[in-house]
Amino acid sequence: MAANGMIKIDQNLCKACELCINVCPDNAIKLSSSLNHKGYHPAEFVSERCKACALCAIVCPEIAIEVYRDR
Amino acid sequence: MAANGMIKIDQNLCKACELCINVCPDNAIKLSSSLNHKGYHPAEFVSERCKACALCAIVCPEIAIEVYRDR
Amino acid sequence: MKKVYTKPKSLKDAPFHYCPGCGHSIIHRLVAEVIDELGIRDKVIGIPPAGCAVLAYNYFDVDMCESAHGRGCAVGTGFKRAQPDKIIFTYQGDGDMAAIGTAETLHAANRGECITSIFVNNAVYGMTGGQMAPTTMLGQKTTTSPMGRRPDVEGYPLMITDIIATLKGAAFVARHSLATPAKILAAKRSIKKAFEVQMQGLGYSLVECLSPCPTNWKVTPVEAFKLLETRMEKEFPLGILKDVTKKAKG
Amino acid sequence: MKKVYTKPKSLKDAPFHYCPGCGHSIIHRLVAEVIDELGIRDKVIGIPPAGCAVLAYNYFDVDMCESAHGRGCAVGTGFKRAQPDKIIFTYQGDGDMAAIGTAETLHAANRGECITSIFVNNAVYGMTGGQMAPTTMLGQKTTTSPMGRRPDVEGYPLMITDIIATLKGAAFVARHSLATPAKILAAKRSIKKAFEVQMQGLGYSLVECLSPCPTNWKVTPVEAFKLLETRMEKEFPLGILKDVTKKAKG
Amino acid sequence: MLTKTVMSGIGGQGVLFSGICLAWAAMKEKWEVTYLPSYGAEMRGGVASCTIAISDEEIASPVSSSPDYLVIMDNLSLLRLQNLCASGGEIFINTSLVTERPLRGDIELVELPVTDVAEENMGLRYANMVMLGAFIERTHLVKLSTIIENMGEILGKEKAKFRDKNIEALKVGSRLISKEL
Amino acid sequence: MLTKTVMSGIGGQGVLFSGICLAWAAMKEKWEVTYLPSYGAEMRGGVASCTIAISDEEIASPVSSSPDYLVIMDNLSLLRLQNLCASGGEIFINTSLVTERPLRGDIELVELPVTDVAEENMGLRYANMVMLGAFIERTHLVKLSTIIENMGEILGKEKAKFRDKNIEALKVGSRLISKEL
Amino acid sequence: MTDKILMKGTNALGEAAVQAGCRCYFGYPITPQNELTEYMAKRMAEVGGVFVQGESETASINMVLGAAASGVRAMTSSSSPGISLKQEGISFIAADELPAVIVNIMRGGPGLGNIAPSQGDYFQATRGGGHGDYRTPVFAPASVQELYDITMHAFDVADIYRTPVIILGDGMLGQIMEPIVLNEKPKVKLPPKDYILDGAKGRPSRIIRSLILDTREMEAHNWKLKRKYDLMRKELPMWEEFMTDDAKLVVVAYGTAARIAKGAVKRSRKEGISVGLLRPITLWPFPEEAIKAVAKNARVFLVFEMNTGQMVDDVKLALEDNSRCVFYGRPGGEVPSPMEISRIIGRHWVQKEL
Amino acid sequence: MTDKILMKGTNALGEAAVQAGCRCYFGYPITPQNELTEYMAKRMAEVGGVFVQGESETASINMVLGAAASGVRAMTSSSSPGISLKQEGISFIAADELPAVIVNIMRGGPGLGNIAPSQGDYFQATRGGGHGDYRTPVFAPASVQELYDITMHAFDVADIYRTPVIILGDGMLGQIMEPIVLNEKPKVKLPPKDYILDGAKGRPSRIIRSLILDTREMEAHNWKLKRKYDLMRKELPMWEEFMTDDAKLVVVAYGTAARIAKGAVKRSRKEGISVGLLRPITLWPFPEEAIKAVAKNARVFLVFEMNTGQMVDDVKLALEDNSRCVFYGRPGGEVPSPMEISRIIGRHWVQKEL
Ligand SMILES: Cc1ncc(C[n+]2csc(CCOP(=O)(O)OP(=O)(O)O)c2C)c(N)n1
Ligand SMILES: Cc1ncc(C[n+]2csc(CCOP(=O)(O)OP(=O)(O)O)c2C)c(N)n1
Ligand code: SF4
Ligand code: SF4
Ligand code: SF4
Ligand code: SF4
Ligand code: SF4
Ligand code: SF4
Ligand SMILES: [Mg+2]
Ligand SMILES: [Mg+2]
Repeated sequence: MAANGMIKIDQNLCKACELCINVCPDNAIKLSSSLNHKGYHPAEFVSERCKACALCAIVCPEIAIEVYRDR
Repeated sequence: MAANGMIKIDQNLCKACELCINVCPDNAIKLSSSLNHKGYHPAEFVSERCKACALCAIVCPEIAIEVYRDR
Repeated sequence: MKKVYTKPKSLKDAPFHYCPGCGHSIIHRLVAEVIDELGIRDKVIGIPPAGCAVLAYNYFDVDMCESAHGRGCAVGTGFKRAQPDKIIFTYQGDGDMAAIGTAETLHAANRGECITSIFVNNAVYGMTGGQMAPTTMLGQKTTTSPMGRRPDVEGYPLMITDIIATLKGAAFVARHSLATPAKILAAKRSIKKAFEVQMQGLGYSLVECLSPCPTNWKVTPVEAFKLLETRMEKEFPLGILKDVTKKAKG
Repeated sequence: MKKVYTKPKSLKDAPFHYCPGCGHSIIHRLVAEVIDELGIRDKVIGIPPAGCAVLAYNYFDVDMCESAHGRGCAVGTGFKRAQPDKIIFTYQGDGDMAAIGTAETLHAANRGECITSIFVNNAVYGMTGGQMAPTTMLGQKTTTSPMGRRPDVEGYPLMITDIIATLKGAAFVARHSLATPAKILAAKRSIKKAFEVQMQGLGYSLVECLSPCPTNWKVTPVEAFKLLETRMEKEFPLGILKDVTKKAKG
Repeated sequence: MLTKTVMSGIGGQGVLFSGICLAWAAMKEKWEVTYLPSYGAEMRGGVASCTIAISDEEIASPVSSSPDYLVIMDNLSLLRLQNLCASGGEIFINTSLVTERPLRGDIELVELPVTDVAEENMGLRYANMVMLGAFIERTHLVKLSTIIENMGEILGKEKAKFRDKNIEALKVGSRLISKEL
Repeated sequence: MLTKTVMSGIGGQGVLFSGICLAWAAMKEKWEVTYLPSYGAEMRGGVASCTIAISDEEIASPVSSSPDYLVIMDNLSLLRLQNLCASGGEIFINTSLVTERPLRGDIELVELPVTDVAEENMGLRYANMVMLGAFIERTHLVKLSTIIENMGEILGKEKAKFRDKNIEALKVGSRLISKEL
Repeated sequence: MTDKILMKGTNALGEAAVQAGCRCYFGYPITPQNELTEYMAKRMAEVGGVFVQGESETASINMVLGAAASGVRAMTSSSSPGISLKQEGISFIAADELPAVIVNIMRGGPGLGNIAPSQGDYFQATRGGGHGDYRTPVFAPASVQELYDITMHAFDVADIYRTPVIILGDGMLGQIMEPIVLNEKPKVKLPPKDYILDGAKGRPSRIIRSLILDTREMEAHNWKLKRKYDLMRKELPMWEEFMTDDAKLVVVAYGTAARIAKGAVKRSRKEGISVGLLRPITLWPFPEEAIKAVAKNARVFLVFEMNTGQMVDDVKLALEDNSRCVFYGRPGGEVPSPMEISRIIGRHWVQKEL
Repeated sequence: MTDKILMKGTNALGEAAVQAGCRCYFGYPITPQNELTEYMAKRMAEVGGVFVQGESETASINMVLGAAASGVRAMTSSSSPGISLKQEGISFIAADELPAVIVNIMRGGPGLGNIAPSQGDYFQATRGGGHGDYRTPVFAPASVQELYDITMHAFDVADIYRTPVIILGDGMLGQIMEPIVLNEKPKVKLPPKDYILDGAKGRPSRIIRSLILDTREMEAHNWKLKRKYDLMRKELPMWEEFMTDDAKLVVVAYGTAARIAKGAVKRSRKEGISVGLLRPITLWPFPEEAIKAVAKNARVFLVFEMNTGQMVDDVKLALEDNSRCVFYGRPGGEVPSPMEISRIIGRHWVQKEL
């Protein structure tokens, strides 16, 4: 039923605010353990369960997230 | 019934706005035919019918009117 | 015979410079009478505006400090904060209070400064010769709205008093008119109330008085007073817009 | 796979300088999306404030003219009167719009200037480091209200949006919050409406967005977004406060 | 030769317009001329006055500390200005309203009841034109005909309706002088 | 002798506080000292840095175009400041976050994984104090004991609770150097 | 038209602005310049221009900024206290390099002062009363005709140098009526307005801003402005000389004061005193070279201002010898007569043994 | 206390104000002086004083007027654009002859500029950026200690002369921390405040006003102010001289620029150049006599400012010989090093063949 989706996070734009993590209904995002060049642990996409709802992109203050859907 | 009153108009303060004349319920005031030193025909008290209601004094912008009552 | 109506003590013995039939001096008298009646002459500091009433300090026999155009409520704030036991009033025209002074007025009211503003609304800039005021009415011709105020170009009469009544810091807000002796006396009652509210530390108080400017309205004084009723009171409905003492009781 | 959410065209390709979790860049995106959707990029002139969004011209890919602190609506008036066919928006913080800019904002709205104001209310002066704003909430600690805002000393949060909604010149006035994705989308709908109302020449339009300032609220971004709902929306109720297009229909 | 005239009355008496008429005529007659109104904080009720300087060469100061002619329409103006007039100058006085008289002996008085005359003829508000007519008839600073010819232009479209009565008043004023002579 | 140190990191890393500690200690040891923070339009996320000048005579300029010591807590700081350091100067680098290295050969590098060390011991936020401890142990600009003695005063009442952990971090930092030596 | 018409200073200024193509006026009433605001209200409606009575002087100057950035010739006017309120805005317009004309019909000051003719705002106008390193050309006409002509010139100067320009008059110049000829606006080649914001159609988006956080960029901008000001110093100075050729004593005065001084010079000449007048028409840039040239023959410079001494600094800076410079001032609105000034001239003539 | 404490410039200023008895502060945030506003918020609450964050700079300065007229020591502070907005108010306070302390922690300008150290507001501060004939004493301290001491002095000066006083610093002076001694406020005999408005109790009512419609009265008031300013010119000048005794070249600089210049002088001395520093501490009144005295030996004056050249006018006015005056400027926030300035010193040393 739910669309199959994925997101791309521009890790160098991410400031690790965790807002995307907080809104994702599918827990598809978490903070990476590595640091980006701003010194943040950026968010990374970790799940196959993404339904491309775009909630993460809507809240992301850095426009770091692009959302893709298979149809 | 009505009190017996009178008013004193300081003719040199008067600017002939006619507001007192306009509000006096007893037509007790009219403009004088002579000019005061500002060049106005000042108001003058002309009637014995004044009941000291003070309406004229209340509207007079120049505080030119003093109201007296017999009791 | 007994003198029943004479000049209040808080006014000096100087003849007014206002035009024939101007409302300013009537309002001066009301304020002075209230000061007399409350017995606060030696605690009052008045702040006249830039406007026709700029020389009000020549008439009031209380301490008076001039304000730059529109800044009365800021100057008043300075006085009140420095001397909370004094009674401060600003006296301001519509241009002063509602155009250049918009921010100062609104924020003083919003801070709940315990000062009283006497707001003389004559729908025109009197002193500078009849330009449009924030309170100029639609269609009213002034030297800067020569075609009459148009809502789409010059905007609408600004109801600053109504706005202030919505602010929590405002304790007493009323609008009156000088159109008749009865209305003049009603205005005085509100002015008294406004000072009392200040003395009780309840917040900001403001009394707007619709007032004639025969000179710039280009009518006779008698006509001007009529226009107060037939025209201005229609645009600016009279009444007590806010009174926290009433609420407290109710 | 199809890209379903990406950067709007009316934004340049520059990374934002805002703090992590700041609402400004979200609002930038909403405005840019609206500009894209209305296809008006080449007619828009934006006016960023002095405030954290002072550099907004580095992000929006439309003509942008800086304004002195608080004067956005005056600058906007200049633009709109000179070029009535252009679409003007000001972007202003709470200090900018509701403190120093009170008079400019109110009078532009009252004149019914056909401009749109995006009003970012984060209840604090962000750029200057967390001082009290006109919209700071009672009890809220800031660097200039270190004991928390007290109504009797610092006054009340100023509901400038509600005031503007009472003005006849205002055509569309709404308050939104960024607290959740749904609310963000609702804010966007109102921003779009505000621009449309301007394009129809109906008057002044304003959209207030309750927006987090994690830095000066001294909480994490996630907490800040929660505070929007649990605290700010309580003080500043959301809703469409005025919409003349509705009235026309109704 | 530089001649300066100060006209003064209470606001509403129209002395400013009289001054403009005089200046306009001087211009038409190719004189150098300046017209300077006083402008006060007081709107009405206060004294309104203006200074007209007429000369055959560039005019330095448009103000006048000692005018050659003084035209006085009311008491207050007399009070304020009487000491100003140059020795040997003339003061035109509207005797209908001005009850006082200057004490100086070094000036000439021209006494004219212009308000009364105006009231009898065209109406109270034309006192200024009656005075101007008399003033010009006596001083010959410009020709009365120049003013009369230009009255329409001076008044402009909006006030054109006053043209005829203004002219009439000017003539009445000039006759006031002739009669006296 | 005048020695200038620039400390730089991203806002929140506490470099400003480190600088104040250093300046405070210098004052207590009767040096002339100035402390100058950089202050930017950006609140957080931007680079925060400060310059501490320590000298035995009056300090002219509190800014530094070529500091003797550079303390670098993050990549961006390195990027911006690497060219600044005086020839022969030293750059202290927080290797936990700084992935780049300066290209210059005329300076000494002191590489310390202070964020990691702090995280292991007192917690992430004490990285600044670990770095400061190491910095002082190596530069001997002031005595570590002076800072430790004054830590309470420097922190003030409100932040007194951080005193012990700060001191611990300083000591850990200093040991970082000793170990390396 | 070469026929003369009798025109009030304020109206002549307004009409010249209209003729110069000014199509946006924003202002707030203040005596003694209300007639200008009122004139613009009427005329802008007639020519299809924009007239807005701002809610304050502050708002008005910022409206001017918006209109100027739109590429429309824009003007505001006020008098001393109102001009003080515009200082922030003027600084912004200067920083943004936008053209605008700002009229100051000065009154007595400081504070509310009075509405009589006065020249107390010389420093404010010529030194940039606002913050930061900027200057504005300042024109000080002395007659209604000159006011008319200079106003048209001012709009060109504003456009050519992309700068706010100040027209500095006083209550007398504003209120006086004089016969003038409505000269045609001289045709001037103007640079294209390639900086204006009118929507990024078919071109990259543009920015107008004065915030320059990078100190080196900011410094470069400051020096760029400085170079522009230096160019203006070369190209803009205007002045009038009257009987300076053989003058041993030269009166320096501008605006209303200069008119009176001219009368005084004529009087003193009749008494055999070789005195002349140098009247700066631009106050900034100050006609320094003119002073220096005249100083070759003249020994003493009498600076006459209707204030307590401001332009006198500029004369001294040009002379480099303060002892050759004397000052006479009448602040507060008293307008001295030519006779009074010629008395002063005579006194210095004797005292300095000229 | 003679123990030194490390204190930030803004806080030292604030603390000095508190020690001087300032009990009313009105201000509006602006970088780089926010810490002062914030310090006053905290301290006023502690000492029972008044702190109000005004709705704008305009409101704040007018609140100061009210508090000053109440007889309370009052202060406001801001930075360049905000100071421009206060100009009308400052003019009023000067006209009313009320005491007040106004702090300007300058930033780069014009316009929004930047927040880096800059000295672009010299003219605005020293020439009265507001309208009308007035002046304000201007103090320009160069270290945190001096900032502390001068601030206390400023309140006394304000009361003694009944005048607004300006403390002029820049972002660096505001932000820098230095060890200072919290010196006690010197005891000064102050005139009674017999002008204040505190209710007409047992005395005739009083008026504070600046409107003086009568031109003769206005003129008298202007001359009264002028006499006061002349007195200040005699009594107030403060400056520091460093190695000027035998200097052939003297650097003139104030505030932050002077610190750097001092370093440069030390460097250049080591190279055998006989150079000194004259640092005006009061910018108005300008220490003219000091310049003149030093000019007896020194041949060349190098004016160094962090702007494009403003104080240089005052040096020239004192020297009366522009050729002896050279200028070096760094506007926009770039703070040059002592080495750079000593290079400039060296260059002029050679070029002028000293
Ligand atoms: C800063 C400043 N701007 C403008 C003025 C000129 N001015 C004086 S009074 C006034 C307006 C008067 O109108 P209002 O406030 O309605 O008072 P009224 O005279 O009608 O009683 C203006 C614009 C001024 N004195 N100062
Ligand atoms: C005239 C003037 N006063 C003050 C400032 C300093 N200043 C810049 S932004 C700002 C307020 C910022 O708060 P807000 O408008 O709420 O915007 P935010 O940063 O919170 O988005 C202030 C006071 C200025 N630039 N100009
Ligand atoms: S698109 Fe929806 S499901 Fe996918 S990562 Fe984002 S929030 Fe989670
Ligand atoms: S919302 Fe954006 S910036 Fe925040 S953590 Fe997610 S990707 Fe990063
Ligand atoms: S007191 Fe009453 S009755 Fe008497 S004159 Fe006045 S208005 Fe008339
Ligand atoms: S109301 Fe007063 S001023 Fe008016 S006519 Fe009557 S007495 Fe005279
Ligand atoms: S102009 Fe109007 S408000 Fe002013 S004094 Fe005259 S009548 Fe009164
Ligand atoms: S300070 Fe607040 S408003 Fe400003 S960028 Fe940071 S989070 Fe956003
Ligand atoms: Mg009014
Ligand atoms: Mg904010």
